[in-house]
Amino acid sequence: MRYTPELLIEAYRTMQTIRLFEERCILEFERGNIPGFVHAYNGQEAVAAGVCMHLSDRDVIGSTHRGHGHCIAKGCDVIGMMKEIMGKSTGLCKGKGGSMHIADFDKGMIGANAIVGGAPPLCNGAALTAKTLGTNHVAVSFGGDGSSNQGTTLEALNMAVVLQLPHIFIIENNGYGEGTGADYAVGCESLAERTAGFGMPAVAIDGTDFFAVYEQAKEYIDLARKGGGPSAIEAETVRFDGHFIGDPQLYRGENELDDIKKNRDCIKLFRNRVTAEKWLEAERMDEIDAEVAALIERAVEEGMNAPFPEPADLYADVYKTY
Amino acid sequence: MRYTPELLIEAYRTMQTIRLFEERCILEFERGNIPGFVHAYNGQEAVAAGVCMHLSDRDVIGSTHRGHGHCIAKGCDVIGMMKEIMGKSTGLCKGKGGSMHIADFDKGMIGANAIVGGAPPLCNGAALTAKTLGTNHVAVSFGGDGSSNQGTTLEALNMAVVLQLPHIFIIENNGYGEGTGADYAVGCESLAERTAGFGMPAVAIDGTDFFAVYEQAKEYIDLARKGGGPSAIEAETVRFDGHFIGDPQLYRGENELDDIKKNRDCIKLFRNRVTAEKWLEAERMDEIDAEVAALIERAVEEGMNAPFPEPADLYADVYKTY
Amino acid sequence: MTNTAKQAEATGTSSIKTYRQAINEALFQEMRRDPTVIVLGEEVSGGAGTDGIDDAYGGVFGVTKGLVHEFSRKRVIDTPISESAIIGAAAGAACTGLRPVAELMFFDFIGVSFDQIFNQAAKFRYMFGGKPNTPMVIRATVGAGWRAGPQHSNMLHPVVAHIPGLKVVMPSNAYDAKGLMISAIRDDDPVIFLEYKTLYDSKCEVPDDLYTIPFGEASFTREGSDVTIVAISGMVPRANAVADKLAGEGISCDVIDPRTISPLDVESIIESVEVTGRLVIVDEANERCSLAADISSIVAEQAFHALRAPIRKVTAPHTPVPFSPVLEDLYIPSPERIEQAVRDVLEA
Amino acid sequence: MTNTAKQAEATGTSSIKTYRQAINEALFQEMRRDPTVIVLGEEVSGGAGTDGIDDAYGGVFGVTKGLVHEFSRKRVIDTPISESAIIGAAAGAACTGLRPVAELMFFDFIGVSFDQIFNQAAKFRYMFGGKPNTPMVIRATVGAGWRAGPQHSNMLHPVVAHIPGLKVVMPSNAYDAKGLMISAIRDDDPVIFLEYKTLYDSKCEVPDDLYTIPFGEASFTREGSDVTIVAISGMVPRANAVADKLAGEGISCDVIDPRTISPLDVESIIESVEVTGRLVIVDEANERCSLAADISSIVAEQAFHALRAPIRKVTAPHTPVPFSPVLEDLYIPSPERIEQAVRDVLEA
Ligand SMILES: Cc1ncc(C[n+]2csc(CCOP(=O)(O)OP(=O)(O)O)c2C)c(N)n1
Ligand SMILES: Cc1ncc(C[n+]2csc(CCOP(=O)(O)OP(=O)(O)O)c2C)c(N)n1
Ligand SMILES: [Mg+2]
Ligand SMILES: [Mg+2]
Repeated sequence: MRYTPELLIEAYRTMQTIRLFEERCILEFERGNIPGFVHAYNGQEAVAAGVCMHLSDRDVIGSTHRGHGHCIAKGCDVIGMMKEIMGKSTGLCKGKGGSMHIADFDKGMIGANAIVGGAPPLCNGAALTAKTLGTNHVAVSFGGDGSSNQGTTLEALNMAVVLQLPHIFIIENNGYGEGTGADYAVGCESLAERTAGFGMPAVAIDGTDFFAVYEQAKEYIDLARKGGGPSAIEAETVRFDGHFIGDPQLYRGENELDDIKKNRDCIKLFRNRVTAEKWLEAERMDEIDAEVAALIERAVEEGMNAPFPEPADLYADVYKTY
Repeated sequence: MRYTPELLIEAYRTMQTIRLFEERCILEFERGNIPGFVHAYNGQEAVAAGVCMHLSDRDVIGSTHRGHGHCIAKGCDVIGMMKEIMGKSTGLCKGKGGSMHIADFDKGMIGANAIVGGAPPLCNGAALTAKTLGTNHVAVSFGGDGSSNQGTTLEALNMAVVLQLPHIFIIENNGYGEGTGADYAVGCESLAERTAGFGMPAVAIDGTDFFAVYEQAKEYIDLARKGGGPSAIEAETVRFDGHFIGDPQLYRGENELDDIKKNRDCIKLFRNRVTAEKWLEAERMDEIDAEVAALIERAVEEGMNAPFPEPADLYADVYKTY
Repeated sequence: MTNTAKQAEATGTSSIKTYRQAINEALFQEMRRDPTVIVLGEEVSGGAGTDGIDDAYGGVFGVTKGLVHEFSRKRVIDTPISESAIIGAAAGAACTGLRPVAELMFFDFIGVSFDQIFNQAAKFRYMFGGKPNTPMVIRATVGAGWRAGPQHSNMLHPVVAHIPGLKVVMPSNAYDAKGLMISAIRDDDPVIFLEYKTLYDSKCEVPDDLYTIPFGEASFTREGSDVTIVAISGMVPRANAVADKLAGEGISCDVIDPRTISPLDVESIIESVEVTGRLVIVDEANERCSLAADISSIVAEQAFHALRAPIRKVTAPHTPVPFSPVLEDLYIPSPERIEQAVRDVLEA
Repeated sequence: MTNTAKQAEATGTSSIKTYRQAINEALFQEMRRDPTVIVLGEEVSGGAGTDGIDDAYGGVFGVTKGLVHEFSRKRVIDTPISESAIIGAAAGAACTGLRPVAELMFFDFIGVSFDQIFNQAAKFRYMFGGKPNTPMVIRATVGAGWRAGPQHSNMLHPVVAHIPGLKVVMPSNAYDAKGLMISAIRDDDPVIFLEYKTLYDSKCEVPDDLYTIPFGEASFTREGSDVTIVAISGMVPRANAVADKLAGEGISCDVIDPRTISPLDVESIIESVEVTGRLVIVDEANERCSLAADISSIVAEQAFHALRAPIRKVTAPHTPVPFSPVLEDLYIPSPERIEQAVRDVLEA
């Protein structure tokens, strides 16, 4: 496949935005500026970026508790996200949702989801809308290895096949569901094969390789747009942080984190490849780093300065009319 | 495999008891002697019989809304069953359960289940008891093709593999879930293969062939008793009656019922085989027919004469203590 | 507002229809009017993937009969037995541009789909900052009396009325059923539409045209000044029968059918109790943390000084629904129990 | 009965323990005593199938910490993320000879496991004619205040208290938590055991030995004669604080902690209201079809003539739980709102 510099820059910017956003969330969480319960996506950037680059605002994604990366890749405003995560009234969801419940319907992002396995049935619905209205839009659900064992996910797979829905299931296998190994919790040898057993094309790819993700996603998304129905990608990836920010990660092996950060950092791997292939210059990427850093800085600053909701907001938006 | 006459007689008696029990239920339902909502098992007798002959009272089965056959094969008293189905106080569940909720814990029958997909998670639990207590008992769940698409069933498959539970999943594929074809509702080509994808041995067999069921069930039950974990059998079978008694069956093809009754009647096939092989004499089977007919007659008679519950029974047995 | 008043709103012809037909007609007419309305669920047509005919069932209670012939399988979608996936598909379709009517068949099946109802669809608008509409209807049948046993006979509406973000509709007659279904389809929030099993064949005059009944407006099915009876769903005809009987003795009852229990027309109930000073609530749900308790507590708080006797609730006992007909009949609030409760509040 | 009275029952040593430690100790001691007790759920040990250590979590709130070391993975079973399968396994194990304690982590996850709870386990005894025991405990955390957002902060106990066949336990302090957990494990019916998130670090004196607290016996955490306050779970400390403050003004309150909401100690509440004539109910659940409504309606029916003012409920509003801390703090009944309600009933 031929990669234009524009595309590579966009990919790099997306991944780096996610990385710096998450690293900053970790910092601001530790500083007490972010309340609650946050699950960082750093390490998995190539998956969100490689998939979402094929999607327009009219295509829909559904996400997970670990949703910041999907939001950013789908085009959500990072400043609005940071405000949301800080519980501010000008956040993307007016501070009502927080980290685990970010959505931006204008961008086709129909929600992070704090219920493991929550999104796949919903994305069937979005795909059903596309099919019923005869658009060529698609839906993409993201879910982890852990979520693959949830009945809602498994039901959704079969339903997508039966109704031939344009829905691509992305299974991000980062090896863990909380502190439980995927090797333990997933009884079969291969999630891709188990999924293929439902009657849809499904493959496992290296999820730390942006190019592998990008190319496989393109194939399946194109297929869905053409009426070819659902498919699934198991992206083998790594999580750089704990299950949640603050997790002591006692389930990690010795040197595991050092090792994956050294050898399986999707952004490093991307930089290495594009510089080795001479597709992009390191300086150009450094420039982007600086731009992204400035954006994140601004997001935090605006986030900190943004107002909290008013008491009356507690009662707003339960219903349209009641 | 060598089949003793005793075994064959037991098999034949079980199948014929189910057959005549169901035919009589249909009649008594039409006569208004059975209230409610009854799903007959006739046509599928070889599955219940072929599986349950390997089980003792300490082994556990969990069943479905179409549970009469499993109950009979597991040794439940047919008179107690008929009373239950008629809503009588001396029924197996004191008239509280009815057709869709027959259980007999003394016989290891932990319940018919009116919720499609209800039993597989429960049978994992029974298998967990066996594993935890170190007995060599097994659990068997019965479910239909339709139930295989329910999230609870799918979750239970994975959990059984993860915990290596002695649980045999029997999928009775009778081609229909209510009036929907299994070809439509099951997205994949083969339920056995989809199930195998979860990481357990699974095969499809001809469920109208008692001998095929018996032999495959033996293999998997033995495996489970020896600590070999879960497995699954897709038994391809046929339903002779409607989804429920009274169903107009508009979803059937022309001549479909005639055809399956002529060519895929598991009891006929059994008789043909055992007489052709000269394993049993037709007269011996005719004798059994008469014995079974007398038993069913007695069940209906005693059922009709049995008392209904007393008003105070409404409040009994919600809790052990409250 | 009384039914008579409401009926005046609908113009044109009308005829006697069953509850089943009324809902069916509402679905037909709304699907004609709005191409984004779809119907999905198990057996909503029936016969998919078989050698028999389409529309083999048209819903297990026949409520969606015929739709597939006019609107095709594209808009009348039979599904696998996967209730979470059914409700999820409806919710996901609703927030992206369709108006799905999902059938859950028996409301007892919320057990295998509850997350998609209460944690997803119900919360979208609030947790996503007010942005999405989620115009979906979940249809299901409720109630005992059908000899369907413990797992197919529950009411369970208190469980969903408890949940912020859901609206809950419980029509007690064919007229209301049609108008409320049309309102439910047009509503931009998730609506739970509960059909009482043994009412399907009940009949009344129903306009042929489209008409809506607003949510949160109770109907006074009987008017009187001695006692207020609030009755829910299948209990309304029973309450009416009791009121008619007592009228013969000179005891006059307001019978109030809230029609929607979320929102609830508190005002009408309070107004009536301010006059009668006595309240009986009849609801087939189990008694603990129930709608009957809810209404009782609201009235006891807001009309405290008007109450001349303790409020009486006539509900199912704290037991599952038994199969045996003799027990099931005792389980459901009977006219005798309702009548006794009315006499009790009059004597207290 | 007061806590002092109850404490007298337990002999031997005691020490200050947190709510978390108290439950943990109950699990340890019961697992030692009875080899059929097992614990299962997600991360109850943690670290399964990893290169790290066993017991990496010991439950996400640390409540099951250490169990795996003493009882091994045979009896402390980490599971996949499959809540229906977890509850189903517990129910199936319970009716065949074990006493499982299943962890649902956040009670919000009943959405993906509700059928196995309400339609299966809860109904076994009744629908199977009284034969099976189903001695299982479902542990889960409830409540807001943890900034966990709309899908991890609900109470939802009214939903399960509504269901016949379930018992529902909601301890408000470490002492009760231990005794109630031991009773729950020994109970032959399914018990829902709800732990209030922000109480895990609260402490009090807890006996080191095994002791039980019977279900259906409320505890009077404060005694008084002007107003009765019934408070549930995490609301008990708040009600106590308000009672203590008002005591300084000469207003004396009975504060009643039902401890188990199904069964509910109606008698104690009625007795108190017969004296005070005034009732405030404090519960964090949403208001519609709630436990607060339930208690209100029972009291208004049974103690009608004793009531000198309308009963006041202090509950969460009819909204999901918002994430933003400023809104979440408004969502939970505050000491100020409780105090105001007490003053209101005194003035009415
Ligand atoms: C239904 C449900 N069960 C359990 C949880 C608690 N929980 C949150 S994230 C998580 C692990 C998810 O693992 P995976 O799907 O692999 O995603 P990852 O965290 O690795 O991104 C669990 C168990 C939940 N939020 N929802
Ligand atoms: C959770 C749930 N969904 C739907 C139903 C209604 N229902 C009862 S039986 C049935 C069909 C089941 O099909 P299958 O599993 O193939 O069993 P069969 O009837 O063929 O024996 C359906 C949809 C139910 N009882 N429970
Ligand atoms: Mg993971
Ligand atoms: Mg079938």
